[in-house]
Amino acid sequence: MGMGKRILACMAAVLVLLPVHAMAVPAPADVELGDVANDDGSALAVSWNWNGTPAESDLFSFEVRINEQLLDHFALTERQQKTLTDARSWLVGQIADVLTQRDAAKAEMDAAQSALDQAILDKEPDGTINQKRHEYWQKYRVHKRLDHQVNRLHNAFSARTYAGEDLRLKALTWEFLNEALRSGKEWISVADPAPMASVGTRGDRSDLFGVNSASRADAGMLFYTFDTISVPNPGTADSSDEATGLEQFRAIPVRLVPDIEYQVRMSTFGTVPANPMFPEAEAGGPQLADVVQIGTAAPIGNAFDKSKLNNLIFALLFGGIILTFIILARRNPNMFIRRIAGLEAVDEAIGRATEMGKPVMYLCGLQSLSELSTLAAINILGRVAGKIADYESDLIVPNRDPVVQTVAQEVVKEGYATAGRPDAYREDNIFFLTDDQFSFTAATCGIMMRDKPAAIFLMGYYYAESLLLAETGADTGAIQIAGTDAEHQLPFFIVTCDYTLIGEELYAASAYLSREPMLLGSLKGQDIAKAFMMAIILLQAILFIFSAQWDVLRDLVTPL
Amino acid sequence: MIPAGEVLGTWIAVGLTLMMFSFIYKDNPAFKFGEHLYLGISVGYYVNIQYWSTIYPLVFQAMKQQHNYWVLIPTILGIFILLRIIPSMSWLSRMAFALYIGGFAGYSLPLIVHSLLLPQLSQTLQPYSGGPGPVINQIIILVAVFSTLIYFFFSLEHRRTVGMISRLGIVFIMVSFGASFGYTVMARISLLIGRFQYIIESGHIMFPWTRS
Amino acid sequence: MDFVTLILNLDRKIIFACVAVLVAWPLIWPLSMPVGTTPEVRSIFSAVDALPNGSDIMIAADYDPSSKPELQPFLYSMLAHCFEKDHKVHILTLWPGGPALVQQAVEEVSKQYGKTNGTDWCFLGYKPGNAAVVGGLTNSITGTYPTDFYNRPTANMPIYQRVQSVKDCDYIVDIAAGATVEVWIAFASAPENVPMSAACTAVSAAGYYPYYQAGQLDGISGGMKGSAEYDVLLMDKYPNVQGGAPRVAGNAVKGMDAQSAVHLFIVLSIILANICYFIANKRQREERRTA
Amino acid sequence: MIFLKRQLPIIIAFVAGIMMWIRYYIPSEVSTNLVDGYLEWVRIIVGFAAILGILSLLQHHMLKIRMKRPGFAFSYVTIAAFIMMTAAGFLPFAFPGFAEKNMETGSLFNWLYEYTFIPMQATMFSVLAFFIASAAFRAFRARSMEATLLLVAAIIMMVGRVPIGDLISNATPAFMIGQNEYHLIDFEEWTGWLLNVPNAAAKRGILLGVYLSQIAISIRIIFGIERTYMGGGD
Repeated sequence: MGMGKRILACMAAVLVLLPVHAMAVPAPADVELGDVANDDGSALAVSWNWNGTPAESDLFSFEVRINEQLLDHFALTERQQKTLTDARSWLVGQIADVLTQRDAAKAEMDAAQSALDQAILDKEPDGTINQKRHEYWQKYRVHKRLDHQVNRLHNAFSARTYAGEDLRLKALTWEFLNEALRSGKEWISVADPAPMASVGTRGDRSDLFGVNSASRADAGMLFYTFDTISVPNPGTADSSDEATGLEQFRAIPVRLVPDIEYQVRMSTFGTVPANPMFPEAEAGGPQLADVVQIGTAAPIGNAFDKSKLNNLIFALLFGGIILTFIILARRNPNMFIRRIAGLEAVDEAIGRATEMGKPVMYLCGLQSLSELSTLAAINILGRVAGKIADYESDLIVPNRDPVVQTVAQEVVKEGYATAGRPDAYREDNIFFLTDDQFSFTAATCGIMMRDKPAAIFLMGYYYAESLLLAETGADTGAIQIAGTDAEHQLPFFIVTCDYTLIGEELYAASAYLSREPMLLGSLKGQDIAKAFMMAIILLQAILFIFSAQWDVLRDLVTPL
Repeated sequence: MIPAGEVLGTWIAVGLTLMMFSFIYKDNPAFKFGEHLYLGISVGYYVNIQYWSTIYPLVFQAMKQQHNYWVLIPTILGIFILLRIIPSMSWLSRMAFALYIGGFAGYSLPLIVHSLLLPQLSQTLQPYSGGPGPVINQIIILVAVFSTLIYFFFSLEHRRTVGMISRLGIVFIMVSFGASFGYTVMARISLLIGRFQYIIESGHIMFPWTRS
Repeated sequence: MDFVTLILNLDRKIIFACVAVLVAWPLIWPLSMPVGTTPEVRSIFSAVDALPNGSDIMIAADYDPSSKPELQPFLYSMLAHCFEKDHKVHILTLWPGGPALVQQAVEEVSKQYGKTNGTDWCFLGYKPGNAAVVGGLTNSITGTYPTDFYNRPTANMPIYQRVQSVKDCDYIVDIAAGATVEVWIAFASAPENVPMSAACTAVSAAGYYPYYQAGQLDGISGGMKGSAEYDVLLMDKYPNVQGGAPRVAGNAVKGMDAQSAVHLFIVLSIILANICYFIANKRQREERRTA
Repeated sequence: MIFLKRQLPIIIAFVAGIMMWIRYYIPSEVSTNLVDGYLEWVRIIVGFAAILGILSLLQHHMLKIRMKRPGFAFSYVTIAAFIMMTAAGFLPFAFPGFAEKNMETGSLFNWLYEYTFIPMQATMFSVLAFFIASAAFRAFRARSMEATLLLVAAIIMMVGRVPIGDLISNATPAFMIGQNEYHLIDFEEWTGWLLNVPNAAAKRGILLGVYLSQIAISIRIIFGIERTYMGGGD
């Protein structure tokens, strides 16, 4: 025991040392952006924030305030000022446009609705009412889409928003930026982790604002973005009107190293002749025009990453369900599992084999006993053995693993005993062939050709040899029943066997027969989670019938 | 001029290839010899790879060059794992496996939810857009995912409506297995083509005088 | 013996001989059928091509010789494409059987393009533990691979002065013979928002379509056909690849004739054998009825 | 001792699992370093675990020789090949006739890899192409609705994804609908739809189930319900 205690102490030390070790290694952390404070304590452009959802009027005062602060605080060149002002007015114009459109759409929608109401009141023919209803839904959708667009645009305004306390960065995508460039507007834009020369030529990704780790040596040349985002390739992107309205903006989480000071910059795009700062940039095309340093900021780590809330809820809920059902299954192992059609096919096959007076062959797969699929095969073997004992036929079980062979012998013996025919059990029929994959296959195929079993069961995990086994079995004219979770082999089994237990069905059959609390509880727990997913899909379908745009469900399950 | 080692090697390689091909005639000693030779070579190869790419750089070099002695703890745990082949000491390996498998279960759990489960679910709920064709496809996807889930749902008997939906599910599953099947056939044939290409190209190395 | 029984009891050796002839014939006397490209592969190509010159690409070559004919040509084309675009290539493997294959490919192609090891590319080698390696790379590449395949410290390499982790890479390409595509999606691409594509064996290609459909993969290249398509796309856009890198342009495209021939043979034999099977069944039933 | 053998591993798995799980939600430097350090350790442990698999295989062949099980003579081949390959990699000098030592290009190890490992491993699975062709004649039967659907989809895939499919499609009559030209048979279109719509959706349904069972297994491991990793014995 002295030795044991010492080892115990070592083990305990390991557990303690792991976190200590972790703390000892200085490495850049990967953290959600917390509160951003400025070096001089002033409210700079980075700390634009407000609480709650702002009213639309806030939108404009908010935007103006930012830029005024910016202009006040930094000695911007005239050009930079102009760029910023232009960009701002462009954005403001965009929003104003969309707002006008949306209000018009709202008016149209309301008109359509009252027309519909009137039609119903006037008891007009069904055809007319239906047409009015259709018109109303169309207007409703247009309005809804524009409403979304307003929200998205509004989010694009801010580098970060507080939605409650949840912090997110909104970024602009390629299409939007390109449109801006094409329309000749100068545009507040996009930082890029690549060297300056390539900024702006990058095809498929762009962020609104960038930060640069101030601690990096060549901070001037490296412009490090908050994050990079992937946008659908312009060549393949969905260019329908709804997509351009809604999918232009994408929320991405900000990942910064806490307690490290970052330079925060704003870069502007424009058609410039030549820029002394970036001589590599070619004249004429849309190029990076200016980079404005607007301050420094150091993020503070949060205690909990709120963007991962839906993840936590799902993991906790599902974990809890699984554990609960395992406990319940321990108390009551007779939980309901539906009939597994494959198991009935098993009984039928054995019956037919007996009629023909030929043996039955059973394989437990090629993996070791520790694998779930092998265990499932063993459980089903127990059932098969019981049935065979009833019918008085022979059961041949060639094995690849001596351990599996021993367990198979026990299971079959028990099956025969339970059926009241212990005398019919023959140990020699459950034998070890060879551990070698292809030699095992060749030998098993040999037995199939020689003994011509009437039924062949291929349960458990198989590799490439599945095809050889199933082909030979089909050639002998046997009834074949397979069950495997080897996804690549399943198609081969389906076309060569009379019945196939597909993937999870094998586990379910095993749980059904063995009533093992762990298997049963997990199966039921997973069923609950599946029911949850199916409910969401069903709900989405119902919502689709009633209104085409409904993102709530999707937002609920979208990882942030 | 082709080096002698290459000529000899190519002869051996082609010989071994034919030896493995002899299995299509039947299981024979030549194939068994080849299979066992392969097993020995591969085991020797893997031992080398594991040593030179893991233990040598991460343990020995880390201690010698970076003076990082923390690596001793996982090394001891690793040695515990090797003790599994000695039955009386095999229980020690449980500590290492517990740390590795237990920790990893915790590490991967939220990431599976974040990176696989939720995106796949949320993509099924995509907004419907892009004209009649894509919308119909969207609806088919929704129906197919739903009915496949029903097929693998074990808490309801497959009767009446549920039975019909699960029949629909099996239709989609079969089409997808068909796609896999077609692709699997393609893969096996590609491998055969690769071997034939090798044999055909080796001709000039095996018989150097045939090179023009 | 009539035709139906003949087909159903055809000697295996005849079928084997047919397959051997159908594979060998087009390899020796090529038919040079044009290889068409699919959107899945085109989008990998355009994604890599659209990146500005000098981007950082992480290539994971997770396969071993058993899928060499399917995936090795893709690695050659991908490397050629990256070097053609002056991309920086970070290449590694999660499969123990892979390093020597990657070494062959990367040394050969980089030599043809005159690229420097440690500056333009780095072969990090093999480390066991799939997800433990990929997870580590999201924190630090040089921490996970203190030395490269040639046992030189990575921390001093010029290529790693700019790039710290997978997050700093612009693109991930997984050339996979097994389930590592899911590992790369789950532990690197999705949590760190790095776009990625996969080239996999044909066996697993169909299984990755949910990820392609969901936008988690930009593109999928399945098996030798995918590699051939990439070859074709590459040679169309960069004709000098053909002359400069003989092993790049290649083997996959040449194999497509044989592939077509054998596929046609198998399809026809499935159809023929099934028709015979049903005729034989019908006859049997009739015999039983008359008896 | 029972505590050490049975409870302690479960406690370790629980503590490590919970720690790694919770840290995901906590964005702090400690949490990042924790996972970084843990992964570093795991990479070393996994290296040893890989060697364990190799050793147990060798042990198995030794046992086969000692017990003189059928075919034990071939196990000598395995052991000899293993010793040769291992020595080639570990020799501290270049093998006579070879330019380099260890695993460098031009070493004995590399030569063995190139001319024995690659051809044998690559051939192993290519043999199956022959058996697929023979199974096409003998076993692939449309014996049920399921198998019929599967075979039809497979045939479309097999023809449609190789160049001959394009040739066939282009040979069929074309007609115009609106601005677009359609072929009567268009394999590229068909296979693309097959893969992207029904295939992707059904695979997604299956995958969702697979993720759930992965999560369930993780939960079972963390809470000490699943203990297969502990191996046999008490």
